[in-house]
Amino acid sequence: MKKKLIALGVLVVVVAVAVIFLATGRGGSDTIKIGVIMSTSGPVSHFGTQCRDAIQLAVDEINARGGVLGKQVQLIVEDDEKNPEKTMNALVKLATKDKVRVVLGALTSDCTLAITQEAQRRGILLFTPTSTNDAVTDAGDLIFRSCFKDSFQGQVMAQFAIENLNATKAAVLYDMNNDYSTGLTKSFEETFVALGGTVVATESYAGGDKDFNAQITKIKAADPDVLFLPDYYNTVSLIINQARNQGLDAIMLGPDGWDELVGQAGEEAVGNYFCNHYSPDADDEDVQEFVRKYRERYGITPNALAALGYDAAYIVLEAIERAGTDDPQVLKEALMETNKKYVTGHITFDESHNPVKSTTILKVVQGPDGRLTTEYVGMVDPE
Amino acid sequence: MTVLKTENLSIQFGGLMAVANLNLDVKKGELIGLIGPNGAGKTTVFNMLTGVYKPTAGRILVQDRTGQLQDISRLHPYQITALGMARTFQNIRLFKNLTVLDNVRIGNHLNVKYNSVTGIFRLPGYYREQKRIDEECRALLKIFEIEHKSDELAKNLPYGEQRKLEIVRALATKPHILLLDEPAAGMNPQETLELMDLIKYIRERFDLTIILIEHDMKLVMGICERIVVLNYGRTIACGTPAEVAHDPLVIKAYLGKELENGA
Amino acid sequence: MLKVEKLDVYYGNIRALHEVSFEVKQGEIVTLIGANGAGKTTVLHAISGLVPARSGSIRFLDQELTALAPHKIVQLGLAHVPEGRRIFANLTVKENLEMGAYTRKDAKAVKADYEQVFTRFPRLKERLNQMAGTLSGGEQQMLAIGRTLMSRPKLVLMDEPSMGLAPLLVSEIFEIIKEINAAGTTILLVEQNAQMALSIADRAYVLETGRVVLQGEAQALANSEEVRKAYLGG
Amino acid sequence: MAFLQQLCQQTLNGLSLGSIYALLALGYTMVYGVVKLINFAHGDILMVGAFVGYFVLKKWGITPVNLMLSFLPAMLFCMILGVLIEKVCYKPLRNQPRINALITAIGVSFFLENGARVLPFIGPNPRVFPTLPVVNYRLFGINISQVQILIFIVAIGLMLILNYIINHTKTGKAMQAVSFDKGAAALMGINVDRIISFTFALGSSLGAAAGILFASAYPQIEPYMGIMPGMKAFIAAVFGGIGSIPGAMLGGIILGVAETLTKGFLSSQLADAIAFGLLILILVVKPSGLLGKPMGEKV
Amino acid sequence: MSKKTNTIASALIVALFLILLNLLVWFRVIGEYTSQVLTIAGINAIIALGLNLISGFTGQLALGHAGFMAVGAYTTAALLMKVNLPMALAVLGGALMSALFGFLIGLPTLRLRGDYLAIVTLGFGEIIRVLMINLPELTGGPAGLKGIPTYTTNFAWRPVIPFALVYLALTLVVVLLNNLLNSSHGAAIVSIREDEIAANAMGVNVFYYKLFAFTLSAFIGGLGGALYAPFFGYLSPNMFNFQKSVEFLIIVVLGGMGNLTGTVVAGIGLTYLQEILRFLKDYRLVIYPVILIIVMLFQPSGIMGLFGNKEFSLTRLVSKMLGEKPLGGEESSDKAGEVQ
Repeated sequence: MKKKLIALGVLVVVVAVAVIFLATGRGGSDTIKIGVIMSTSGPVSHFGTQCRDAIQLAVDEINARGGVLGKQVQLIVEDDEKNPEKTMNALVKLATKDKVRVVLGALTSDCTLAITQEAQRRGILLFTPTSTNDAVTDAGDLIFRSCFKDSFQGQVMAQFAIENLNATKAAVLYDMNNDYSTGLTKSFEETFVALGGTVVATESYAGGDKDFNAQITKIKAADPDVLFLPDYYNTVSLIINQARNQGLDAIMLGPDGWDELVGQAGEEAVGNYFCNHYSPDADDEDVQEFVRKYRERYGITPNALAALGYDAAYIVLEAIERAGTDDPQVLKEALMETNKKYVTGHITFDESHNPVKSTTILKVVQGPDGRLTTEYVGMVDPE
Repeated sequence: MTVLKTENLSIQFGGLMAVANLNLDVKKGELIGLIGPNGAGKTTVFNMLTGVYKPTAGRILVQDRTGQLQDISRLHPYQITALGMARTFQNIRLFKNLTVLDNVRIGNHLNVKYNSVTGIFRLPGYYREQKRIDEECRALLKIFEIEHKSDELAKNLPYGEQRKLEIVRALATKPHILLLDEPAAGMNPQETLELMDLIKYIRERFDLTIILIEHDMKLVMGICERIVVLNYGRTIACGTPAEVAHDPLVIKAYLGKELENGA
Repeated sequence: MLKVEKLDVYYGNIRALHEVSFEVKQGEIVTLIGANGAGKTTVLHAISGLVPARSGSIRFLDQELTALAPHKIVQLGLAHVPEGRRIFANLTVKENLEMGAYTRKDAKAVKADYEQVFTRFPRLKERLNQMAGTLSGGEQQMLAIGRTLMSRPKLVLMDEPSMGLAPLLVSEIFEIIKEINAAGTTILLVEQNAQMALSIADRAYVLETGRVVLQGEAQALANSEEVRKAYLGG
Repeated sequence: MAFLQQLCQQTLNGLSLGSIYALLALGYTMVYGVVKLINFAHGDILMVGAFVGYFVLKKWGITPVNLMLSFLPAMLFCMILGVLIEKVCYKPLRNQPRINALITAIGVSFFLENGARVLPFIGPNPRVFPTLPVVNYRLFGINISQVQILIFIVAIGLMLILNYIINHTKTGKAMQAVSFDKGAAALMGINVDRIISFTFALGSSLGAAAGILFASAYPQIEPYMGIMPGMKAFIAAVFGGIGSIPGAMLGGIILGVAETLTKGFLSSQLADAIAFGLLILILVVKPSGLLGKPMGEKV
Repeated sequence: MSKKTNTIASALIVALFLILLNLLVWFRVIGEYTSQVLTIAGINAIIALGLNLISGFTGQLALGHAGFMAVGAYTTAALLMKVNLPMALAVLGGALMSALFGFLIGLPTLRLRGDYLAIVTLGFGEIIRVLMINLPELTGGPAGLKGIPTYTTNFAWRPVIPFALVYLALTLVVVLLNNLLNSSHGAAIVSIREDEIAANAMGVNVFYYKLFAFTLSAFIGGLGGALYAPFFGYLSPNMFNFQKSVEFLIIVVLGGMGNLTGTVVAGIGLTYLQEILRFLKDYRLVIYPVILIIVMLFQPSGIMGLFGNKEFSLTRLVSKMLGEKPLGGEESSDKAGEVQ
């Protein structure tokens, strides 16, 4: 009986705390509320937390300078666990409980795709920093993003492989559970074949896998000139490591997900290429400023998703300032007028609300101090 | 008329011959006792008869509902029950968390005349049939004087009543052969006496052939017409209670050989 | 040596024992007899701590057992040969014996005890490294007893040692029980083979539906009409 | 020839992956043997072990000797953690339906993963596990790396030690006795609770070792890293016949090889589906797993 | 006679309650966020009821119910998008397809016992998920399938219609399951859980009833998924992973194995709890399992164990209120809406 009372007591306390939090969670009208939906727990939480932290950093900076339209900006962050259902719940909560009109998020394309239609219907401006799936901005005129589309990067790298590296045979190793990876694979393969190359091997793994030896052995047998690895740096560093251990000598290519690779991989990564809009090692002043501030506050080097989040916050808040309101119908026009250099490059928006920004192709090299770094190879502008 | 017949029925577990060459010929309406020391293979015989174990050799023939003898040695337990042979268990196997009435209703399950769709949607006929089942089950419980406990959970019944409930449940399958595995175990002498009467009564009332395993010799000797004695899986004696009780092999098996010297 | 008083045991709501009281004195063989389901095994389980007593007391060498865990009870010198033998079929004969000596720290004496068990059960020595599960029924029973002896018990509880054994083996086992007793170990024997049990016991208690209904000298009970009736229905 | 070479290479890859699965599967199977619980939190023990190894190696610096030494603190830490989890979360439920302990185990698993995620010194970001410089050996055209050699040595070594503990020590034999028949074991004077704790300790320390091996082979660690190998090892344990120790070893190795060969020669997209399909097929044909004993019910 | 009136009275109460609840949603007394969460909660409860049928009532542990949900959801989506079937038929089709899967999976595997069955169902759940990922024409691959036609395009009706449909379906599932379990066939199913050998000896075709329960369980799981697809409008294979299956199992165990009321209460309560805990931010998923463990440790028989594991019965309540003698627990029309 006593045990039951204790258990009951714990539950009561939890609920009571919940109620108190909910009651005090309301902000005043002298603030501008921005909703954020991020995967801060679950399998991609390391990306989600960095992106969220970067957004928070941007907002704090803006608030320190006096905020937007003379008001302080208040962020209301909801976790989606990388679960489309939770993403939807978060969106509806932000829209109806917190009466937010602008939402930054979500992190991954599946979560974002789950809510684009709903956001459009509710008249909420949804700005995703990181969802690259081509279809994300199809849902309507209130959906924006600040990252590349899958198809763009796939095309760029396929083109680069054929034109600059004279490759004829390509292989792809991708994460079949991840739409970012499958989307890039599709566009890379299509472009590569269209330009006269052959895809000699397409292998996959399931997100979370750590062992790729089987696929690499198979790819090695197909003897490709280039190997396209459309995934984030953490997985890619494992793949490159295992590939080089097996003696696979194909040149490896990757998308912007590789950006922190130089911090994770060993020297076996040297000589590979990827396209990026951001590199923490870039000489660019804005980039260095951002990296410094982020490091100062959170103690780690921000990755590309953090940079994208940081930019997204700035783009949206500056547009609000320009529009003089956070009314999505007005704000969307202001956003279309964006034309400025941010951490991840100079950004304007095309008519379908995708950013028009050039991508840089970088080569992984060993720096003079022995550490890995990147070398600028060329710039590709969107058509 | 033979209703149950086994021909050289044998079963082997690992290297152990648990039952060897058992030949039974049970006539309609008989009440047969199957006795023998612990581990003699009595329950194993029941398990083969009811399809729980598949015999390694031999045949089992049982009269089905049409009166034909049918080989059942390869049938599943539920099919054998459907033919009209039901049983109770040595270590009571009631549906403990269900009510007494539900236990009996499950026994009655084979006689339910509506299908599951009717049950789900409570189509016409459901209530009528449900009422009939209910009445039949309660009537059976009444015979064993546990009707007033219909709505109690089976696990809350005292031991003796649990044994009775097992018999009621088996009767609900409407068998013509009933196998009782130690029906009086755990009962006091008074209860055992009552049980003897009940067993005799239901045999008449439901026109049953009964085989029972029992340790309580009072009960076995008191009601059985014929007794089969097993030891180490072999039949060592078969006959009337009086014959068996004086069979030296049986006395030796049962009371130990010391008795030979003593008696 | 062992004194059980007004022991009540319940399984769920079912009362298995009704105020069972009995006593075992140093050096005796005492037997509990009765039909299946009478509660004999339950008594032994309650003494060894395998089932909890609802009320009553069990005192062994002036120590109350009812609140002790089974492994503590073994350490007091009370061992139990369970019904159905329950040897560890996945271990070898030797390892089974080792388990019997689990609580003991005196390696030398244990070694000596192995030898003693082997002299008593030469067949176990032959099958020392065989998996216990492959032994015959009689050998398993011997192993079960031998295993128990390895703990150097002062009192052994034996549950149906004759079960499922051929007559020749049964008498062999009973001889061994007598020998063990003669060597100074007290024995509480539960047996359905009443005559056999009474023939070696000093005293006996008859259980019926969880109650002690009869008690007395084994010899007297063996010749009593009541016991004969209870078993043969005569 | 090339095919044969590739087959050998893939098999070798599979063996090293399978060895890790086997180590982890042992934890599942031993715990299942004594308490009939599928300890869902076992995969997360691997994660904890890897993190302990990480912090230790960060402090000591990575050398071959330190790498070997790092197993000790990791195994010790997880040993304590495993016993603690058992005492707090599973023991009170031992007399409840098994499904309850299963749910608790899932709860513990969530707690460990998310707890590690919010701990300030761990956090969600993946970290690079310190590794020794890669050395590759070539034999008949087949690559073998020194990490793979390390995996084989440690896995085989630990399995030999485990084998010794289980078959040649009193406690190990008591463990077998308890898993066979708790009541009879108690009658021998075996403290069943202590043996169960011992089993958790043993299983968890093997899990920790698997964690360091896993992290050395795939040098990246994060709070959710245990889910996937945990799931695979669990399947391996069932595959081999849950409760059977040699079964777990065999199951782990076979699963590793089968997985690698499927990815290498059939389809990497459907590898998991094929692995599961194979498992189901085997269970349908042999319901108690490869080396498991059929559980008959006494009537 | 009075039994009949009680049943009618309870049916009326249920109907009134559902209407009232929907009015509350319509007038936004129950906000959109709440109704959104409650709709998902209702669907979770439906699927958990299906799982409870096979695991709680039949005693066969199944760990792959997210797979059935996926089959139901994708089939409905495909029927709506590729075949242009009317909504009602598409939902029914989804549930039936899932039942077919259940039948085909159960046929070879239901002879397995306990943990082995659990792992086999887990395996099938994963196989279904992997297949979904590899059928992009049908499922949109890992990026998911968007643009599934919703129940209504009228914005004002959007929170109301799915809510009403889901709770209507939940009520039906509860009532019909309750009917089944109180019929002789239901008793046969439960007898398998209690003692398979005895059930067999009583003439219960154990395998047939296991398969029946498993197929019906898959049907209900598929129904949940089928209702989900047009409500949510978006599906991705990773939504139906092992963790989702575990979520259903947690609902069943926490509610009490073999208790319909408990499943409904826990299904709605747990789904809601996860949302309530949002204020905990990053710590939410640390606290949630702690609550889970505490409940298991201190209330192992589930929440309905607090009430002696009895089913909530509206008819009993009604007859009590009318001052009649209780009729016993036979007729129990459990109602879902009561709970939140």
